Amino acid sequence: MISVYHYMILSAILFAIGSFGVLTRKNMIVIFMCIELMLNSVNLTFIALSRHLGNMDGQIFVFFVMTVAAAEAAVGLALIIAFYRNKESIEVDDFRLLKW
Amino acid sequence: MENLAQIAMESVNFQAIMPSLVLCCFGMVLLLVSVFLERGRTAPICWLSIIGLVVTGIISINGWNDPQAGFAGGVVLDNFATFFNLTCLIAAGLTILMSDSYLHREGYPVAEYYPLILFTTAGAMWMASGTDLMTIFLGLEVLSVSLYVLAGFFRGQLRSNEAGLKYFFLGAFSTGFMLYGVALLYGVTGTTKVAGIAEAIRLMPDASSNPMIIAGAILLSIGFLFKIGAAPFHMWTPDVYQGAPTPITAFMSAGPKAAAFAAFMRVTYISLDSLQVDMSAMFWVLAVLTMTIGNFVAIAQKDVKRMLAFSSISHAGYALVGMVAWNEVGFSGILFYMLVYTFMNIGAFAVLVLIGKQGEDNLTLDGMAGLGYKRPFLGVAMAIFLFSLMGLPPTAGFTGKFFIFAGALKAGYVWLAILGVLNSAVSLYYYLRVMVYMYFRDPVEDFSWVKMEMATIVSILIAIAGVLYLGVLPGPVMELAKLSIF
Amino acid sequence: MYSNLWLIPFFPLVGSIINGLFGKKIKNEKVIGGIATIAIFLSFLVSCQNFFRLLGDTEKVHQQILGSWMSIGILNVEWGFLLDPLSALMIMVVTGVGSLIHLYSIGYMHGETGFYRFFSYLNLFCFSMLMLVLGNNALVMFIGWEGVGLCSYLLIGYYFEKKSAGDAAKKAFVVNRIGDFGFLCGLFTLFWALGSKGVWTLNFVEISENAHLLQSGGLLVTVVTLCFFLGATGKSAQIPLYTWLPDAMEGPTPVSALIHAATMVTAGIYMIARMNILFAMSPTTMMVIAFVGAATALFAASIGFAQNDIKRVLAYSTVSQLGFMFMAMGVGAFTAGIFHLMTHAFFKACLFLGSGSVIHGMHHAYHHAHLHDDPQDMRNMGGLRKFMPITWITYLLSCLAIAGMPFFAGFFSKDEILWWTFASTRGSYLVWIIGTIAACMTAFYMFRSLYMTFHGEQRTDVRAKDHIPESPWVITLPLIILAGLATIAGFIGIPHAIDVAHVGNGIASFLDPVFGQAQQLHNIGIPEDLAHNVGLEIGLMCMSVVIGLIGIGGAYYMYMKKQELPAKFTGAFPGLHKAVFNKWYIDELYDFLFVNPCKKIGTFLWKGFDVCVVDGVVNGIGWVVKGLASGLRYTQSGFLHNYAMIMVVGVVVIVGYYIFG
Amino acid sequence: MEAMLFYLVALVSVISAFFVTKCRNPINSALCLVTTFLCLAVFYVMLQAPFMAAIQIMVYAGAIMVLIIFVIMLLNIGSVGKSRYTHGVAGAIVLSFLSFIVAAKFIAGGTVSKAVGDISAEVVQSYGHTELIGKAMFTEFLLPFEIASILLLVAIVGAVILSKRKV
Repeated sequence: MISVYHYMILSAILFAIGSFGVLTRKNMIVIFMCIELMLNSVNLTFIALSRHLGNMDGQIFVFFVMTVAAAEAAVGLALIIAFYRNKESIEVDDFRLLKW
Repeated sequence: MENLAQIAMESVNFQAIMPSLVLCCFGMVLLLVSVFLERGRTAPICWLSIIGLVVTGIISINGWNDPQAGFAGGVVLDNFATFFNLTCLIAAGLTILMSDSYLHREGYPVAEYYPLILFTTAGAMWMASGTDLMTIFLGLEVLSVSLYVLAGFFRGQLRSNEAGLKYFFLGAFSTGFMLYGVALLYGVTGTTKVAGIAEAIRLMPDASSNPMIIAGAILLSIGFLFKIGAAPFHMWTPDVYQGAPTPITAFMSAGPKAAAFAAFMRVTYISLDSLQVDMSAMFWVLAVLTMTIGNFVAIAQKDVKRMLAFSSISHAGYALVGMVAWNEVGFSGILFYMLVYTFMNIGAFAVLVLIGKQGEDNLTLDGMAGLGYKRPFLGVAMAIFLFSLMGLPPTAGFTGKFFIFAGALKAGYVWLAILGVLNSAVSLYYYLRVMVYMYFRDPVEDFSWVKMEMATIVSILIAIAGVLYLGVLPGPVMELAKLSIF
Repeated sequence: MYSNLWLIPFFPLVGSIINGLFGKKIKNEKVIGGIATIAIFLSFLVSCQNFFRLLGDTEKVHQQILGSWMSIGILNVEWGFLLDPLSALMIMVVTGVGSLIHLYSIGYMHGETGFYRFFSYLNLFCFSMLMLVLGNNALVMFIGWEGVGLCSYLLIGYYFEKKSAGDAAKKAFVVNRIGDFGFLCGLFTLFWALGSKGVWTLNFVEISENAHLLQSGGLLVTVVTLCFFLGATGKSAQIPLYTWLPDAMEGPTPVSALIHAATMVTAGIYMIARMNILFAMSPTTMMVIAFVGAATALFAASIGFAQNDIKRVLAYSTVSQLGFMFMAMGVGAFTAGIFHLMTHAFFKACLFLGSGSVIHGMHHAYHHAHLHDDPQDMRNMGGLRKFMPITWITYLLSCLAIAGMPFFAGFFSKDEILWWTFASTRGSYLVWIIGTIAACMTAFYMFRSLYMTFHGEQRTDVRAKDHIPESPWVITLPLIILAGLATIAGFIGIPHAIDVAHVGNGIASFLDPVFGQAQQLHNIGIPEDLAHNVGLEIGLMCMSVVIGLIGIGGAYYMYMKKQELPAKFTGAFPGLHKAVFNKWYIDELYDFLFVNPCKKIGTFLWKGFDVCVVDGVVNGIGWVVKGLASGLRYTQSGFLHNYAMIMVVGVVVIVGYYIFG
Repeated sequence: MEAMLFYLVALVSVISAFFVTKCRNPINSALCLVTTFLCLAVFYVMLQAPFMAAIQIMVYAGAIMVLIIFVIMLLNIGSVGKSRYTHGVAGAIVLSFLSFIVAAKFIAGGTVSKAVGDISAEVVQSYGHTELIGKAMFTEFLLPFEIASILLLVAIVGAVILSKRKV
């Protein structure tokens, strides 16, 4: 029988993979996708818990997480585009004006 | 369906969200108005947004001592929320006052700037008044998303792009951790209500042996710790503060930080009260780490804006001392300190706004040389803010710090207080260096480009008044801060 | 009754604000100087009124509360003033000497750029000092404590065009902050220590009343008092924090007289006296204070031997005299310490102002002759007696006072201190011996400076020789008054042994309400058998007079009779002379031990933290070798990844600690 | 049956998630991410949350991913760059693994609440998932819903400001 713990472990795996991507990839869009992956793994936890607990709060939370993800996608991609226009690059290692 | 509408209306209490509601309405109206204004004309929007803030402020003050709850326990407008609302409103007001001439100077007279600040403030208000993690989370996101935009506002400037992107990526990353924490707490307690979580944990027989609770609590805290810039989640602060437009830096260091503290305090003090021992120990370490890193690294800085960013990290550390104390004195100390910090830090940034050349290339220490003689008013104003940041009496920085440290002493954390004092002794070194450059160095520049913009001067004067008033006669405001604890 | 206390700090504050805001517009030096002087003189009048009223009052402790300052639940801090014999005496000294020095400055600072700035700072200093002295709780005192440090910083750096002045100012401020750190540590520890006994207070009167809650002689009270003592060493220039005071001589001379001789540097003594009940509870701290004071007195006096700059001689003399006062505090002779503080304020202010008068004259002469010699170097002086008779007389009287010649002010106060070090229950023969030697040295180097400056053959450049004028009345009048006080002020504290007319020891009975309780409770005082041993006391007194005479005689012999002797001495012991001349290399040692490592730590944390910790920990132990090899490649940050990684490390460490710990 | 389905889909989701971080070409990464999202949608159905599954596909796999792919195409950068990874990959692997260990520890060692709410599988069946969501959203969670609208407004305004070419 699949319990809520199975889902939680799966979501932990996805979370770790997502954070690995954020920590290593150079391409900003891929980093952003990895962040989306992390958010999704949390969503999975929420829905599994919501099912287990038998209340809707978790699912509503997921709904808002999706909204937030959409909003962040819009703003984040706009920032990436603005940067690309100035620097012709979308690699994170290319911005290092601000350091030390 | 009628039934449903009825149920929906039952829990609606507009009184409980009145300030943020008014602010959002103003924001949306301003967006509309800006469409009809010719391009580059921002002054009317600027003044309308000031009016909006004042109106909101009046409404907030009217709600003092009249706690309103609503939306099925999702939000409560108590004194605590009102105190923070007013702090954020002051921060936004001072920021907007110094912004208009700055935006024109830097070549970005974009009217949407002001509504975005209003929305940020509204987000801050939802954080301060949210009693459901969902409200707090969404408030945090409104605040963050607007700030990502504002930090990257000068889209043609690489520095601003970089600030926006760094803030965005790290902010979204920390959101992931925070959400994970919320999910865990939800799983353990079955609710996302602040009070409900507290109740569930209290009733749990084996709470201390359940690692999911402490993991959830810590992960949740990380979202807030990131926003207040506490080590080791402070790495974004210097870069973003340096790259963002100066008024936005000023705003970020005060308003959103205060809001993050508000939500953080509500969640820890109410929801996680049973975990006091563990959380307090964690805060102890983080507070010391934050103060120390902020202060020590600031010593090595040559750019004043960046130096103030590190100083803002160390001030977050001082405020965390109040969280460690975990008593009314410490918590009301944080309320008071955030207000104090708003005045002194925004004031210091307002001076930087005035002395910067176009493109902000004159914010190094050398650029400050001789300021005290060439521009005596700015010199004196900066000196007052720096004294306050150092924590010298009789400025507000001293009373604020004393308030917080007294809380720590009451809880018996003598060492923490002493480390705090030691840190503020260290901090003197870099604040003093700015003074040395201002007063003891011959001017390199003649500061002929400095235009004494009326609005910015007003915001500096307000900040000076605040710093001195809260330093000399802080009694009444301290009283309010004490009344604001839940 | 004492409701006008607030006026005392208020007048200088107003004066400071007026000059600070409008001084640039007023321009007229007489008006600016007049405002400042009148402001402080008015506070002197108010002080006098309160002082004499208190003298005739039976109730000796009065508080005036202006209003609440901070109220933080457990504690109410007030804007309040405390008038008791101790603070009454201090305000008299501060406003009295302050008024004279303000008057003097009008003449001395004539024609300087930023004249208004100077007077604004000077008034602000008086305000802070009066807050320090009058505050009824430790926080108001702390305002003054920080304020005087700040003003001293501003005034030392007054000639900021000179790099040395800026450096000296910074040094003074930093050292003072170390002292402030000690003060705050003591304050917080005391606050918590009393609070944990149920009394949350910072009010001095309440602290005194509740001090018995702490265990006498316990560790806690020792720590508290040692912290406060650290604060005092910073402010009052004791070993190890004395180096800033000689450098502070970069400031204008009136500043040296007021701040670095008469008032601010005595704040540490005052603070110990104010909390005497706590200090009395810890014999350990008292012993430390006595020995640090004695060591400083001796050490600074030895450096004073070799200085050729007239102001530096006086600076080291001040450090040495402050050492005497600490000695007094350490052996429980609180009254004698405060007494010496007062007499020292008179004669040392007079000496500094006299040296200022000389410098003023020399400067004038050099200016006239278009020379750029150092007007402060005593080797360029000599024989000035003829040109500046008033300055000479006053300087001579003050030298006699500091040397402890009979019936001058210094005689009474210094002898009282030495008597206590010898006879007190907390005294020690070693301290007494050191003190006596230091007294001898004091007489020597002070008279050395007198002879080198005013006597003998004139060594000034011939072109400037005949243009040295006596100073105008605004300069000489304060000199005369201070010299007069230095001569007669001692008679308010005639020791019992030679009190033939039975006037009684005025100052001791006046200050008794402040110190009596602590001395009684903790058995501090002169034991019965010694107290009545008049012969012994008179014998010691004669001995110290003889010792003073030996010092004077030595100076006379070396610098008047046989002028080649000092050169011979230098030739005989070149190493020793060089070490003394270079102030025993203390500054260099400090740079090596503290300043450079601090800079390194700053740089290390800045570059090292980002680089070493981020990449080092993250890349794992296996990569350390490679990481070191290509370290330079990683000496960069600003990388988003590093920031994210630090965050994840933080999360994993914190959560892991709680999950696995 | 259910267990088999779970492990199968879980395997697919983990592998495709891994390839998100692995693929050289961002387009491929994006497609892998869509696969992961679809797997999650399957889980949502298994967890009796069909409405969430639907919007997972529509909002995530649909809107957001289309936006991302659109931007990738707009910037037209394909698989440029010498290497996909920045420095410190080994550290990141260790760190991610450690964070998973920590997470596994508190998941396995912890217990979730046993409180059973009133939304059982039968209730979902009889009322319909959408209605339940709608009810909750417009009664209890009305305020967050309104805040979300402001959030979207901010995001739109922000995106417009940031990507305009001229002031």
